[in-house]
Amino acid sequence: MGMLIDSRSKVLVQGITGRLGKKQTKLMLEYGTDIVAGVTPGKGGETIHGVPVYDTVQESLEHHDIEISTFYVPAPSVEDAVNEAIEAGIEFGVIISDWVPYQDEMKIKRAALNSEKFRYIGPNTPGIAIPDEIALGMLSSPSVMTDGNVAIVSRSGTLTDEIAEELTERGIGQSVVMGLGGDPIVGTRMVEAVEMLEKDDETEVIVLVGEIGGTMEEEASEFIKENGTKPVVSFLAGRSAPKQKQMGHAGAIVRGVKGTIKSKIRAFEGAGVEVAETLWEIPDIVEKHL
Amino acid sequence: MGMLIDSRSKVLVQGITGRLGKKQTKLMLEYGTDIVAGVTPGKGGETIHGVPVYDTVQESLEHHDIEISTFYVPAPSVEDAVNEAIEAGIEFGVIISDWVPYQDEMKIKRAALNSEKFRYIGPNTPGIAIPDEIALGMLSSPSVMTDGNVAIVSRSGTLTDEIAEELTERGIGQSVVMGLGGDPIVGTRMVEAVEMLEKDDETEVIVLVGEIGGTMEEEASEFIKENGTKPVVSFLAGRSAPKQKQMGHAGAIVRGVKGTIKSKIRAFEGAGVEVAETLWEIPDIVEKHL
Amino acid sequence: MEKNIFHVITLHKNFINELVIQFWSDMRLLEFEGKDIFQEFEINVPERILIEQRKDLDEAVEKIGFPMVLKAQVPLGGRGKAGGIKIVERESEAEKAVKELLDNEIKGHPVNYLLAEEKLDINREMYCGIVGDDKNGSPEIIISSEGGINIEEIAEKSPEKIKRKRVDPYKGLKPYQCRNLAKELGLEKDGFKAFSEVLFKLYNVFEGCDAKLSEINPLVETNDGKFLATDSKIIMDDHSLFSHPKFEKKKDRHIEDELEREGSEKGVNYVDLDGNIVVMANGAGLAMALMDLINKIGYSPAAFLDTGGGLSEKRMEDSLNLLFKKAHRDEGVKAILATIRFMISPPDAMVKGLKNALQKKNVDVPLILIVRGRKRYVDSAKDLLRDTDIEIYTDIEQGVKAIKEHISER
Amino acid sequence: MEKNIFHVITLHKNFINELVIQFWSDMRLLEFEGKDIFQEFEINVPERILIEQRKDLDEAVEKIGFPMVLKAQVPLGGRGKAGGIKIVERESEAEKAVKELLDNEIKGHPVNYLLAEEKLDINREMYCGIVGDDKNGSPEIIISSEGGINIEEIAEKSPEKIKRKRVDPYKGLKPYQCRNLAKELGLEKDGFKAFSEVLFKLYNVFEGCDAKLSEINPLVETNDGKFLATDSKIIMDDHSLFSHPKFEKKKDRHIEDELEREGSEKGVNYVDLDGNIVVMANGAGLAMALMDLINKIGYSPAAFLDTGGGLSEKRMEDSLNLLFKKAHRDEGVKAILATIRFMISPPDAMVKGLKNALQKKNVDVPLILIVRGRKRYVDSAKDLLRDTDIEIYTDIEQGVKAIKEHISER
Repeated sequence: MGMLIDSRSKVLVQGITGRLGKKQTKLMLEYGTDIVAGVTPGKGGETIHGVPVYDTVQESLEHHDIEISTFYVPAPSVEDAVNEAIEAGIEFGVIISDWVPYQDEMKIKRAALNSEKFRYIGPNTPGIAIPDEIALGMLSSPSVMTDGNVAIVSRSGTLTDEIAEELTERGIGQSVVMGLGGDPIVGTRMVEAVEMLEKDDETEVIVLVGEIGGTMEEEASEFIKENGTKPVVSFLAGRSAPKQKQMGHAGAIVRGVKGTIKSKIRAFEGAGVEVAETLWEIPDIVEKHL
Repeated sequence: MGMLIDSRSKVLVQGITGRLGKKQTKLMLEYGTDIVAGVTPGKGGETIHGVPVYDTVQESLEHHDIEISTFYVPAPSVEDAVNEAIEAGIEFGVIISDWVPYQDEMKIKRAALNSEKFRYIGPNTPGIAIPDEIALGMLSSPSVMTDGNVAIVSRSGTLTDEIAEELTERGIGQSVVMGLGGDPIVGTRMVEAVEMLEKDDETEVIVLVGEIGGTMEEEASEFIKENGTKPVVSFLAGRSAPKQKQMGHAGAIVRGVKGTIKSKIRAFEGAGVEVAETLWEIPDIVEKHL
Repeated sequence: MEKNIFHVITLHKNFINELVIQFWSDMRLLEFEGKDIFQEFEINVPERILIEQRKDLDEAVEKIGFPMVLKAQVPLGGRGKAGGIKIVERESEAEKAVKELLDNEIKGHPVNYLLAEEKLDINREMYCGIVGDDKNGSPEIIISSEGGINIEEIAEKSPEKIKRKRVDPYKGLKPYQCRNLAKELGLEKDGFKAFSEVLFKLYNVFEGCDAKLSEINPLVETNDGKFLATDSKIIMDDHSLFSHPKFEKKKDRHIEDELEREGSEKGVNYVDLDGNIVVMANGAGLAMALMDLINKIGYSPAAFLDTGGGLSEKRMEDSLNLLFKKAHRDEGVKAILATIRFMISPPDAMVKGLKNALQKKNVDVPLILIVRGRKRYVDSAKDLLRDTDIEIYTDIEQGVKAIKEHISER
Repeated sequence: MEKNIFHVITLHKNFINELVIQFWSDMRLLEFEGKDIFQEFEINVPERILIEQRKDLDEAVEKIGFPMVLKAQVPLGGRGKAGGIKIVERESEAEKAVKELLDNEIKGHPVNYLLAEEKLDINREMYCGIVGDDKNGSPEIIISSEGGINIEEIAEKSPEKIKRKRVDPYKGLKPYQCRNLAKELGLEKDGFKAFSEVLFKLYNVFEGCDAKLSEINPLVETNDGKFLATDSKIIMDDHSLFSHPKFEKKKDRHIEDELEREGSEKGVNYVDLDGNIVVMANGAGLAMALMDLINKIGYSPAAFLDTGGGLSEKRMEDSLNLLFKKAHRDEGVKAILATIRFMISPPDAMVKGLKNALQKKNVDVPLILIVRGRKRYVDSAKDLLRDTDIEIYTDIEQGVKAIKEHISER
């Protein structure tokens, strides 16, 4: 996943002095992630687990070379914090914060597209990690990940982590584990992740983890069908979700031509993507392609 | 004034069905101005003095080649109408409407600067005219103008007109008569007008008409001092205006280093610009330079 | 009269539009609430009276007279076909209709409110809606010179009748852009002006409500040239309800099941179902995957509970209490399957909450716990739970399959 | 405590900033009105009570106690030096001060209100203001880590203490931009945060009031770390008062002269002066030029009246009536000089208005009329006025010089 992050990436934590920011900074540092600075307005001058804190992103960049920022700021401030990062020149953002207002997510997406340089995953993503190199976010999987050639791209939080563990338990290493974020508007859509992974030399097999609602799986299938060269395995959560019942803030009940589990399975299968029926089938299918 | 307008210019009237728009369209047509279309939302399909009316600027441009628009729309709608014209591709605007909110004037100016193509005079301008060629706006001077080589650039409405008439009465023709607009934020500042006139082959002498308040005269003086090649004559209204009394919505009472009549006279004289003390002195001084 | 929103997406390069209808989990305002907002934003709406009980009809008769339209207020489409709209010509008919509508459900939804409205002389029906374009990070304006109940069909069969425009959310929608759009629909004269003004105001509704969607379908032009929104659809965004406290309180009003309501109050996502195995996890995707597994092994989920992230002592306790109540209420429940993944928080809080709940457990249904995630947390959790008698697995397959044994034992 | 706004412009290429102080003709809100707006926008302001008469002091004593600051509410700067601010330590002192302040004028302005405020323990004074940059079409943010009475001096002598940023009015000012600006001032910790928040809110005031200027000087940091606006300056825009009806009504409250007030009510710009010739024209620039001519020939203007454009029958009549009243009230008035330029409207309405006014004319002061502009309108005006006995000129020089003869005749 050299295009977005690698072990040399220098990382900023926006919202580093908050409860979650503080806790995860510690875990990320333990994994070896090179967190060089944090930002919390009004807390400039403090240090968190040895990391210097600044008042503004711009100030942190005057003292450090930084390419990546992770966001742990409170939901109503995320849009502002991301714009701050974009203007200061940050290139990649991992927006962990959840509960971000929809129209703010729309603006973040637009600001990123307008900038033509800034890319991001999330909001409401568990993060992204490359075994033995770098972990950004709240995935526990770094603790169980091993280096390898299977990429996991997932719409779900805990499920991302779970599937990484399932693979590791079966001795299958990962090239990258990546949560796209559970909200309707995310920075990197499934199809964009697949496009990147197609170009990533470390990745041999791609695992796509989807769920009911939205159209990201259908979109990704279109691309795979026309341009895919690497084997793709998929898993879909929510096969048994009853219609008209809501399965959580990440999920959506969808009726119509697309968005249903059926339409997603049809799309994946039409693109030659094998769909695992259960969690524990995933490693079986992946293994066939290695 | 070939840079902005000439006899071949095709003109649009936004707000053509209003009382003022209708009346002035008639006078402009009488003068020979090539008004090819008008716009008033909801009045598309009508004709005003033979001019076809459209609902939108875009629609008018689908039927005609138009470079210039004159604005007679109500004050609260001016900002929107100008943006409509800019987006549709109009190149020069004459904003006759007065009483435009200050922050809207700010936005109009910014929209024009952002567009990098659209230029304008006004708001609250009496208009611009070239003798025997074209008249845009509410100047009566076309009726008394004669072709010649003296340009009049003025911050005042009736005074613009008055000075054109004074010159004509003395047998001095004009290359252009131009009101900048009486509001604090105008599209073309005095210095920009002077820069254009420096390049205008028709213009031999420039008459600048200023008044108390603002800094446009000082700004123009700086340019003339450093780059001026043509003789400039000036007149300033408000020499006897008492401090702290307001002389009308165009005027402003100014205290401090700049903005007073004294500072303006000093600036003009420092730039070699002769300042007429009375209206009837203007033709005398102009004559010396012809 | 009501119809689902449509969200047109372009997947194929040959520009075949496919229709996707999405119901996000956010609150959809009832028609009358949306119309009150429309009125605030100066969009014309018909004369109307809200009817909660029989006696409110008198005011409606006085203010509106006959013919009168009575519309069941339910947060879903297709109510017309389901009998939720009645046109009445006289008082006796109105009384009967009010009684019937308030007594019955529409597609499973109880009807607590009716909206009584004047019947309009309709010249034509149009459509306008603002919806987020998730891929482009923009509000998208969608308008049509034809609207009403057939809007989806129009979108499918005559896509040329539908005009769309994306707007930079930082710049907003300007009145002149509304006029350019109205022109694209071929509107003229007063209709042109009225439509473009309504569209501008509808965008203000979208922005002002921090909505996910604001829609007028149909936007009616009456025979005397008036433009009125005869229906409203506004979908609020849960994440921004904090700035709309008036609606925040109403969020849970459609929850009928008392356990579901309790879940909502406690901040966990509980969905009541009809099967025999209760499923819980700290994450919606994981919980859904577990449900699928339950189905796969031949059982069916009796409830779905997603605790959400950052599992605190209280949340864990509340969640289990809820599941025990479910097991108590519903004899069909044979087992509870809970999976907790430890990602960033140590297990202490979760274990405390679990033990608190176990002390009050009053149902004889086995609790099977699967713990996964960060190794040192998983080990610590097992250690801390050694003194309880619940079954703990660290492998999902084993945990799920254990259910079979439990059930066959009983 | 009060200081003029400053508007720094860069004219020289060597970046010497020059200070220009502009008083536009728009309404400047009084300090207490501005503070009420600040409070609406959640900018902290000191505890305060408005005092209109002696008895209001009791409430102030109860709510604020001593020491108490009493500030005369006048719409101009420099009131501190002019004795408009008093700090009182006890009730007897306060009573005396209230009486004195309300009885006296500040620089010619009557004092109708006092603001009683708590006295703060001031650690430091800062400055922040938002003002339009006329050349760039942008609001400009101007902030300084030092503020208060010496802000102009600071701007002149230590321009490095002042930071400025232009903002695209279509994009507005974002909180992070406020933080970046606060950082430029070298602020830290809570002060950094508080200052940047105040700046953001002040921008909202600027936008929300459609103001020409919003300013806090000084923005005070107290010894216990609170940030408060101890003064307010908001200059409203006459052209957008229609969207702020609350202030529209107050627009004329500072007009003392009854003829000036009547002018304002009738929609003409009348300024009362002390000379002997009343001047009127349909345009401010022309009217000012006429005043200058009057001065030039050795007289002085007794009043200035600009009728504005689009001269209607009523406006003409009202204008002349006003001038006749002036001549009636003020014996020093020797003549009335009116110049009308006909640009786009035929003279009919103006002539009617003039004749109406002449019928009621009750002063023996000559009216000299100069008509100019579009030839056919000028001819028609002369024709229509043939039956009156007023003197009509079509040349300004002749018209002005005619005054001399009139006066020497008398």
